[in-house]
Order: sequence, then C-alpha cells, then structure tokens
Amino acid sequence: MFEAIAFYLFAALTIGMFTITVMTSQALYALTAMAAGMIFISAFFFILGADFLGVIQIIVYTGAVMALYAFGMMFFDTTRTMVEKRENPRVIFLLGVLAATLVVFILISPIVSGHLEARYPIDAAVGNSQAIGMILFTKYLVPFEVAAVMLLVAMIAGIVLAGKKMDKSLTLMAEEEIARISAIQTSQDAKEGVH
Amino acid sequence: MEIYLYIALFAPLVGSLFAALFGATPKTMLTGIVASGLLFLSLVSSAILLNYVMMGHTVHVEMMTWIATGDLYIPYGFVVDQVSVVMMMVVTIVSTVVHVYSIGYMDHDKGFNRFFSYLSAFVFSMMVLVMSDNFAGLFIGWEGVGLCSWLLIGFWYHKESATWAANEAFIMNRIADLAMLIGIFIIYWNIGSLQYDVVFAEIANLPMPIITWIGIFLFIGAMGKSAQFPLHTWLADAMEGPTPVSALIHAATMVTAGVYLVVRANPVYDLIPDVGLFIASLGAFVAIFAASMALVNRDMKRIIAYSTLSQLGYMFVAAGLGAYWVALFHLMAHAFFKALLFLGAGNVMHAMHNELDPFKMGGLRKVMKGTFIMMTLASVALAGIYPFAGFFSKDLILEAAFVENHYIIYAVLLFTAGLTAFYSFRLVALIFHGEERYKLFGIHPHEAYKFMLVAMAPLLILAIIAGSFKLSYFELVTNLLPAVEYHIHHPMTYWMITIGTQLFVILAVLLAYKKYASWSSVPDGTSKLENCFCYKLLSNQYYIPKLYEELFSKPYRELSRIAWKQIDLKIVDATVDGIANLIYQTGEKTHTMQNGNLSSMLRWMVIGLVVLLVLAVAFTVGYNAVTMRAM
Amino acid sequence: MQEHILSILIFFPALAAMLGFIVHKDSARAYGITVAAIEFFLSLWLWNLYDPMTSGMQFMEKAPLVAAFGINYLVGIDGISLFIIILSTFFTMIGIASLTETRRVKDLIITLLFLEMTMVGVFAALDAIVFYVFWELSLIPMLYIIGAWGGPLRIYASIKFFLYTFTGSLVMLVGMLFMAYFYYQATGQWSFSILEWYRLILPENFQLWLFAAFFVGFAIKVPMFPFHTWLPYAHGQAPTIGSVILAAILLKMGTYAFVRFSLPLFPDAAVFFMFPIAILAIIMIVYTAMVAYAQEDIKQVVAYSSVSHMGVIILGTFALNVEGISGSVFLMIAHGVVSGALFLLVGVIYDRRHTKLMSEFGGLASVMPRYATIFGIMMMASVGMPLTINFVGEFLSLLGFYKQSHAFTLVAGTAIIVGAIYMLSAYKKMFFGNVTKDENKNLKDVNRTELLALVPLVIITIWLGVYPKPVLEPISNSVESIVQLMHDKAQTKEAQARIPDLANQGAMNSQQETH
Amino acid sequence: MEITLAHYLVLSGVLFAIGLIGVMRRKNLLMLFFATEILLNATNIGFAAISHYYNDLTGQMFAFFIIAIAASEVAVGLGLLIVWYKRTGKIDLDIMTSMRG
Repeated sequence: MFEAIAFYLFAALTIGMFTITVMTSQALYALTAMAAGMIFISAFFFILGADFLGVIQIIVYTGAVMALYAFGMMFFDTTRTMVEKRENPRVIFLLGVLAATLVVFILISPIVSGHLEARYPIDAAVGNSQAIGMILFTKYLVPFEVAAVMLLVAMIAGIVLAGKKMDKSLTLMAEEEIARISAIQTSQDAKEGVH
Repeated sequence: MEIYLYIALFAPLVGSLFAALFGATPKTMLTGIVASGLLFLSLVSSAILLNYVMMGHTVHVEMMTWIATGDLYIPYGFVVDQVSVVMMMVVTIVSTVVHVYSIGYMDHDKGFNRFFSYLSAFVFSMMVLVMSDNFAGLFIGWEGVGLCSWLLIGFWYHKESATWAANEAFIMNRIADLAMLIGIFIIYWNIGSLQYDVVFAEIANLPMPIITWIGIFLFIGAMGKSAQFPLHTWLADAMEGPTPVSALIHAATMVTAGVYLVVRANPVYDLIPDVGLFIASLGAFVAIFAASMALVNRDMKRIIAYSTLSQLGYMFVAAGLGAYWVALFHLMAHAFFKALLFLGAGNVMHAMHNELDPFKMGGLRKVMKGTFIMMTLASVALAGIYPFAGFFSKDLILEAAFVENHYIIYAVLLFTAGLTAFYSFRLVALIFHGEERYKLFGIHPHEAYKFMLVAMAPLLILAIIAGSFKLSYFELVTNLLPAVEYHIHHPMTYWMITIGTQLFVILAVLLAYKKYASWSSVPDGTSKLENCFCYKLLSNQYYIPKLYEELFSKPYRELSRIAWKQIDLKIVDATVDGIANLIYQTGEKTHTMQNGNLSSMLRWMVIGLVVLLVLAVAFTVGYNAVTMRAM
Repeated sequence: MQEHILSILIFFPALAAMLGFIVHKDSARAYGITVAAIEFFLSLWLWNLYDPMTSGMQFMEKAPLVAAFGINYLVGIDGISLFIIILSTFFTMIGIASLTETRRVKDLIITLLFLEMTMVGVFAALDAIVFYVFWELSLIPMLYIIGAWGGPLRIYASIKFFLYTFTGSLVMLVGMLFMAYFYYQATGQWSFSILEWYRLILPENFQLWLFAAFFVGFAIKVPMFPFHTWLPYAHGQAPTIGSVILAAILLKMGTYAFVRFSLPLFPDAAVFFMFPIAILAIIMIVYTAMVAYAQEDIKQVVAYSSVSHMGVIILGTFALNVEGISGSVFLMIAHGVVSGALFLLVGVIYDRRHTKLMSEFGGLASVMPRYATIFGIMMMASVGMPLTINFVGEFLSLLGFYKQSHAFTLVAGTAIIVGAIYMLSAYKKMFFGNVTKDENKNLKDVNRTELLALVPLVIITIWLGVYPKPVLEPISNSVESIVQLMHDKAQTKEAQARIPDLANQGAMNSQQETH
Repeated sequence: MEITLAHYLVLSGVLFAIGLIGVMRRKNLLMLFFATEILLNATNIGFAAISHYYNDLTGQMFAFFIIAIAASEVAVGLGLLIVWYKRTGKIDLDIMTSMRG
C-alpha cells in the first residue's frame, strides 16, 4: 500500500516537473524543475531496492550534471525569457503522444515477459551496493573500465573544446605566429580580468 | 575412285584459294590459267567418275564429322551417283568453258584475280551442293553458291545498281533458305537423320501431313534459288554481274539447284502428288509469265535471263509431274545452250562497249561471224527445233504433260514454246540483222578473241548433239530416278503433236525475223505500241518489282526507322530513363528534408521512431494473429 | 600445379595487374601483352588437360570462406565454361595487342587485367557467392573503361550500364540468398554450392519465383528485350577495347548463367516460362534487327546485331534439349568471336577517320581491300553462312527449338533474313560504290598490328565453322548431363514431356521402331 | 493495490514521450540537452524496474552505464556548445544549418 502511494505520488511529481522542464519559457524554471525531477526519480530507485543507483542518481545528476548546466546557463546568459520560434506545435504533441502510446503498448503487452530469465539474480543475502560491486568488477569489468576511460576522454574533450580557438590551428602555424597570438591572448585575458 | 571424287570436289577450291592469294595484286594471267586448269582437272575427274558410274557403281565417302551433338550427326559425306554425276558433268563442263572464256572477257578488268577466285569458289560450292550425301551438306553448298552469287553480281562494286542487285539476290534467297532450313528441321525431328539414304528409306513411314510439309518447305527453298514466282525478281536484276557470271551462275548451274533439289528429293515428292501438281502449275505459270516479259524487254541480258526463268518453269513442270529424269535432262541441255547464249551475249557486249539495248545494235553479223553463228544455233536449240538439244528435252516435257493428262499445262507450255522462239529470234534478228544502228552511237564493234570462241565451241557442240545422249542418259539416271517413259502411244497423235509443235515454233521464228530483221530505227518510247497498256505492263515486269518496293522494302525501312526512333528511343529507353529520373527527381524534391536544420532533423528522427514503433507493433500483432490461428 | 590451375588462371591476371602499377608506363603495353599471352597459354593448357569425355566438373578446388554459412571458394569447369574461359583470355590478349589507345595506356591495361580476373572467375565459379562477387566485380573495370576512355557521352553511358546491370544483379542476389535459405530448410545445412543446389528439388511455385529473380539479373546482362537499351549507349561510347570485351565476353555471362543456374535449378519453371521467354527472344531477334537496319552508325549496327544474335542464343537455351543448348553454348563462343572481330574492325576505321557514321564512308572496298575482305568474312559469319562458326550455333539453336515449337522457330528463323538485310546494307553503304569523300581517298589499309589481331579471329571463324568438333564435343557432353539432370528433376507433366530423357532414349527409340 | 512492472513501464513511456516532445519543441540548445536528459532518465526507470521485477542486476548495470554516458555527454556537449557560442554568439538551433544536404 505504502509502495503504491509512493509510486503514484512520485510519478505525479516527476511527470509534473518534467512537463515544466519541457514547456516553460524560463530557463531557470526549467533547470530547477529538472533537478527536482531527477531527485524524484531517485525515489523510484529506492522504492525498487536499487539503493546504489538512487544514490548515484542524486550525486551524478543532481550534483554534477545539474551544476554543469547551471554554469553553462550563466555562461550563455540564458537566464532571461527565451524566444523560441515554433512550428506546428500540434504535430509535435501528436507525435509525442503517439510514440508514448506505442511504447506503452509494446511494454505492457505480455510478449517478451514470458521468455525473460534472470542471468545475474539479486542475492538477498548481500546488500544492493555490495551486489552491484561484485557484478561490476567481475562480469562488467571491461565495460566499467571503458566507461572510466570514456569519462576521462569526455573530461579532456570538455576542457579542450571550451578552451580552444576554433578558427586557428596551432599545428599548422609557424612558430612566430603562435608567439604573436599568445601575446594577444594574454593581453586580452588581462583586459577581461579588469572587467 | 575416291581420289577422283576429292579431286573433282577440291580442285576448284584450290584454284579459288590460289587466285585469292593474288587478290590484291595486279592482274596476272597465271591465276586465270591455274584456275581454269584446275577446273579442267575437276572436269576430267568428273568424267572418270561418270565412266565409273556408267558401269553401275556409285562412290560414297564420308570425309569427316561436321556437326555432332545429341542425336544429330552430320558428316561431310559425298556421294557420286547417277544423279550427282550428271550434275557434276554439267557444272564442270560449263564452268571450265566459262573460266577459259573469262580469261578473255575479264582481260581489261582490274579485279581479274579476284574474279577467278570468286568464280572458282562458286564452282566449289556448287560441287558441294550436288555431291553432298545429306541435306545439311546440300545446305552448305546452297548458301555457298548464294554467297558467291552475291560476290559476283556485286563484282563491280562501285556500281550502285550492281551492289543493290547483289543484296537483293542474297536477301531473297535467304527468305527461301529459311523455308529450306525449316524443311531440314522437320526431316531431322521426324526421321532423326539428314542422310539422303536414311531419309528416303524412312520417308514413307511418316504421316502424310508431315511429308507434305517437308515437300512444301523444301520446294519453297528451291523456289528461291531457282527464282520461281514470287521470288523471281532477283534473277533479272542479277544481270548486273559480269556476263560469264550470268552464264555460269544465273543460267547453267546455280539457278537449277532448285530443280536438282526436287529431283534429288524425288522419293518425297513421289508421295505427295498434290504438291507435285502445284509445283508443275507454278512452273507452267512461271514459264509463260517470264516468256511474256522477255517479249518486250530492251535489255539483251535480261531477255536471256527471262528465258532462263521460263525454262526453269519447264523443268519444274517436269519435276512436279514426276518426270524427274526429264527435268534433269532439260536442266543439262539447257545449261549448255543457255550458257552459250550468254557467252555470245558477252561477246556482243564487249563489241558494243557494254551496250545492252539490242535496238542500238543491228547488222553485227558482218563483224562478228563466229558469235553470230553460235548465238543463232543456241537460239535454235532454245527454241527446241529438231535436231538440236532443246528439241529433245523440251519436247519430252510437253509429252510428259500431255501423257499425264494435264492439258492446260500442256497448252500453256506449248504456247510458251512459241513465245520462246519468238523472243529468241527477236533478239538474234535485232542484234545481227538489219541496219547497223550502232553507227549512230559511234561504236566500232570487233569480234572477241579467238580463244574465247574456241572455248565456247564445246558448248556449241553439246548444244547441238546433247539430244543424242538421251538413251544412255535415260539408262544411267533411271537407276536412281523413277523410270517412267513418256510416250504417246498412239503414233498418229505423236507425230501430229510433234510436227505441230515444230511448225508452231518455226512459225514464231519466222514471225520474229519478219518483224525485226529489217528494223531500222531506235525506238524512243513514242510509238503506239510502246504506249499501250500491255506493253507497259510487260516492260515493267508486271510492276512486281515496284510492288515489292512499295509493299515490302519501303514499309520495312519505315518500320525500322519507327522501331528505332519511336519505340526503342522513345518508349523502351525512355521508360528506363524515366524510372531513373523518377528516383532522381524524388531525391531532388525530398532533399529539402536535409536542409541542415537540426530541429527539423530531430522531428524527422521522431517520425522515424514512430514509424519503427508502428511497424514493431504491427508485426507483433500480425505474428500473434498468425500463431494464434496456427494453434 | 595442375590441381590449382583454375585458381592460377583466376588470380594470375589480378596479381599481374597489381604488379603492373610499378611497371614503367612505356613498357606497360609489352607487359600487358606478355601477361595476357601467358594467361591465354595457361587456358590452352587447361584445355589440353581437360578430359572431353567426362561430362562433370573438373579441376575443382574448394576452400572455406564462411564455413558457418557454407560459403566456399569453389571453382571448377565443365565443357560449357571451358571454352568461354578460353574465349575470355583470348580476347583479352587480342584486345591488349591491338590497343590503339594513347591516353593512360598503363591504367587501361591494368583495368583490363582486373577485368580478365573477374571474367575467368565468373565462368569458373561453382559457388553462388563467389559467382556473384565476380559477377559484380566485373562491372567495375568496365565502368572505368567506358567512363574514362569513352566518347563524349561516356559518363551517362557508363552510369547507365552500371546501375542497370547492378539493379538486376541485386534481385538475383536476393534469389540466391533465398535459394540458400531454402537449401538450409530442406537439408539443415547452409550451402551456396551450385552442385549441391542441383540435387535439390524445389516445389514448383518456389521455382517460379526464384526463376524470375534470377531472370531479372541474367536478362539485363544478356541484354534481353526490353532491358537492352543500356547496350547501345555502352557500345556507342565505349572505346574499341571496351566494346570488344563487352560484346565478346560480358554479355555471355547472362546466357551462361541461364545454362548454369536457371535450367538445372528450376527445370519446371524453365518449361513454364519457355514460351514467354521465346517470345521475348523473337522480339529481340526481329525487332532489334530492324532497329539495327535503321542505324546510321556502324558501331550501333553491330551493337544491335549483338542483341539480335543473343536472341537466338536465348532461344537455343530454352529449347531444353541437347541440340538446342549445345548450339546456344556454341553460339555464345561463335558470337563472341564474330562480334568481337566486328567491333575490332569498326575500331580500325574509327582510328583512321574518327567517325563511325556510315554516310561518311562509301567505296572503302577499293581503298582498303584487305579491310573489306576481313570485314566481309566476318559479316558473312555474322549473317550465318555455313562453314563459318556462327552457322553451327545458329543452326543447332533453331533446330533445337523447332522441337518445342514449330511456329516460333519459323518466326525466329527470320533472323537469317533480317540479319542479312541490315548487315548487307551496312556493308554496301560502307564498302561499295565510289569513294565520294576526299578524306577516304588515302586511307591506309589494315596494318600489321591490326592483322595480328584480326587474322587469328578469321582463322578461328572458319576453322570452327568447318570443324567444330573439338569444341562442340565437350560442350555437348556437359550439356547432356545438364539435360539429364533437368529431366530427372522435372516434376510437372509438361516439363517431363518437354525435356528429353537421354538415359532411356535408346530404349524409347527401339520401342518406336517396333511400332 | 499492487504496483506491477507495467506501472513502471508506463511511467517510463510517459516520461519518454515528454522528453520527445521537448526534443522536438526546443530551439535553445541548452534546453534541448535538458530534454535528452529526460529521455535517458525515462529509460533508466524502465531498466531499474525490470531489474527489480525479474530479480536481475543487469538492468541496474545498464542504468549505471547510462548515467556514466549521460555525464560524459553533458561534458562534451557543453564544451561544444561553448565553442559554438564563442563563434556565433548564439545557441539557437535554427542557425545551425551547415549540414544542409
């Protein structure tokens, strides 16, 4: 009973929050609603007994990702009302609803369910985090490592991209030119620092 | 004896190849002499074989396999029997004479060597045709002579009319060849062999309709080569070739191949008298039809060509009525005097600088005594006056028609005999008698080389005496052909008919002389006679060439053009290009979809997703429905 | 070495072509001729080793490619493929020897050697996938040859050629895959080996569909009416060497595939479709002959005449008896030799005058007598003169089909008439009459290089016309086994009646005699 | 009232649809990123629910990796966005037309 109440409550909240995220014209509202929605989703994870996932959800999404977006928003100065040109809003909703109906239809139809079989059963004796750890470092070790590398690459990429001058290629420049550009760069940085 | 067979067969081929070696070099007398010599060798071999066959033997060799696949087995087999040896003799005699004659006739021609190469190749093909022991081998020769005829009619290839005539002859023959091919197919699939001996032994066991079809198709084949109506127009046009060619190919040998085929296939035609009657009727029709065209023609060679056509009609009458040996006999006699006539015409042409209109000649007997005598005698033979060759052979055909009770055919042939005599002597009278009209055109005629006349002499002798061979010939060929003697048993009737025919013919000769021997002017198309309908009809060959041109050539040309320009380019190809264009245009139209706008791309992505989902649902629902029903 | 001779034959030209990249461009021609000559002599050696009395496959080689799906590198030849392979190597050699192209000769030779690999590969392949790969690969060198060395419309022509044939082959590929799937269903194993497919008896409706799928691929390649329109463009734009190879070999892939695939795999469907295909073949024969007659360009005349002759080949193939199929296979070789020679001859005059319009010529017989002679011989062969190579094939093809339908054969037989019409009139326009154009007055007759290429063709034309046995006998032996196979597999009454039973024929004949 | 797998899956589907609508609707790139996050989270719920109801950890593993991917996506995506913003001064989707076909 408790589970049902919790499910419906959080479901309503999540849907509401995400609807705001999608529909609002205030970027700040969108961000906030999004962050709230993420946290509500972690509630489902806890209900479903995926404690570790729930925690990760809060830390990674609400902590890291949302913070990044917040920084991004400040950088782009999109805090004010956004003006977006829209075409055929009806088509968009129609498509969305259609997709939802189909997905739901597929998911609730009992075709697939009969054939599923647990390959890595949850061991009731150990806690969720422990069980995840055991599987992650045995069966999913390689994907895990790859994911780690991917994150590293993403991090470097983020830094490089954010810092790089897109219109100039250092590899193709002569030594003096690089020196000249870096001189200009430093003076510009200095000016910006003053502001 | 086999060695003689091979010599007789291959000597002309060797001669042809030898001459071909010099094809591109300037004239050398050597080629003419070697080719003629080799042909003489072939003649001698044929004579030896004739002697051997007369003693009651036949020679049959199988050289090697030609085509063998499945059940089909066609060898290069050659047979020298009573029929083929007669043909061999005719072919070698006439061709040897023509070869020697050509040395003189083609003396000034650039293509001298080439000419001998073609001419000998023709003889080789003709020998293959008559010596083969199966229908496929016959077909080799059949097509071979067609090819050589094409080459020789178009020998003077810079002349538009010559090449046109060559192509016409070839194509018209091809039409008939197709029928012949079909006839061969029917024989093969019903008998399983193409060998004469097998086919003729088995033919009686076949159902009647099939034999009839075989007979019809083979005869259509024969019609093409022998220029029977309605495939006759090529023969007159073929006179564009050098005159020795006309003598050899279009008078003595190739055109008689059709008769030879019917004679050879006598076991087939014996079983189908109805077809035989048709052949005879057509032959009679062609005889009078061609003779009528010869009456008014103003081209010396064409007149002789029509007379050939007419005589071929006679032969087909004989063959169609079952008198095969008579047909073959007339073939032989005709070959001699007709070749002689043509060669004489060649002399006249030479003398007259290739002038062909007899109205522009006249009085040539003073300058060309030898030719005059020869042509007159040949015409006498052609007219069938006793005791020349034509009398014996042609009279036999008339008798055969009479005895077989085909009185209409008999009457037609009799009338044609009169026409024959008339146009032959019209020609002789116009050329050799009367005023010397050629002087108006500033021509100085001269007699041909002596050796040409000497070369023609054997033909002259044969034209005179061939009739006397009748008995020994009869004994010879009736070993193979049905020995039916055509005698009118009532002596009174016999004599009446014979003498009546002779009188009729002589009357026609005299009439021709009376009308034309003192001709003095060159008709210019204004006289009353020339403007009457009958004259125009005849001189335009019953408008048949024109009709063919309008009915077949032009529509075919037009249809071809339509097939290319309208159908091939505008329909077939345009459809293909249309499909390609459709795809291309679809791309052109829909590429705005790829406008680079990310937000519309995203929308397309979602649409794609929805489509995939719909498909997934549809398939699962459908699958379930099927499995449910299966359960 | 003998057991690998086929692989050597297939891959030697490819290897040589790759090595060709490092050959200096001045010696490329000599290199190409040497390679092609070696290849040709290898193929002659193959003929020497071939046992003409055996009807089955010889020199089989097998190496697994994708074992899980039964895809093997499987090659082997019988009498049907042997001579087409020899024809391919022969024409590559002749083609390279007679090259007059001056632009990028080295690239052209390399392309030709690659093409040679694909051609030999197609005719030697016994695995459907290997066959398909070579079949498609053969398009690429041809695309280059037309597209890079062709006439002004070459891009259009080459793309049309490529897309058209490619589309057809894709349908064929679907058919092959389904065939393999069916084999899997029937036997529980995957196999793409044609020889194993031969053993399978398919239900009639499957046969019809599969036959149709294969037919699309083959018919476009042949090309059959109404899929033929790529051919005139390809021929019109291709350089001489391209036309020669295209007409002599590439078109034969289609007809060869009919014999190799369509007939033995789907005998019932072959009988079912016999008359529709015969009608198409007759349209090909008569209609394209008419189109050929209307052409103004001598090369187009020869191109359309190719289509017309291919009609006879198709007709012979669907005669479904030994006479017809042997005849059609023989005619493939004959037509290869003759049309190849005719295209070479057209190339000769094109090199001199840079035009192919017949109205530009006239009276060439007196200027170029040797050329006129060779052209005349080849023309007569094309027209089907007995004692030339074409006659044997045409005669047997028509003879074979006569067994199936009398009326159709009569109509198809008009090939010998209409063929004569367009060929003779083209010959007349080009060679007869007076020399009217000044440019033609000083034309040089065929030179030694050209004679080197043409004279062997003339010799073959006459030699195989007079004595076809060395070629016809192996062909006929192999065809007999195919016909027997078809008879044994035939299920419908009609098919059993129309395909002769060779094994029991002797018995039947004697039965007939007793009646 | 038992909460079944279907409930979660329906919820997941609905959230996914919201995300889709966002993807189509938004022209501002940053907001677009938000919508994609919603899509990812919607699937995550589905994975976690299946994992729970089938007693199998694989679903959670997938959700885990999805989160990792989402994180790197944000990092790289934002980096690219900054570069774009520096060059054009806008982050509006409609001006990104360099991929025109």
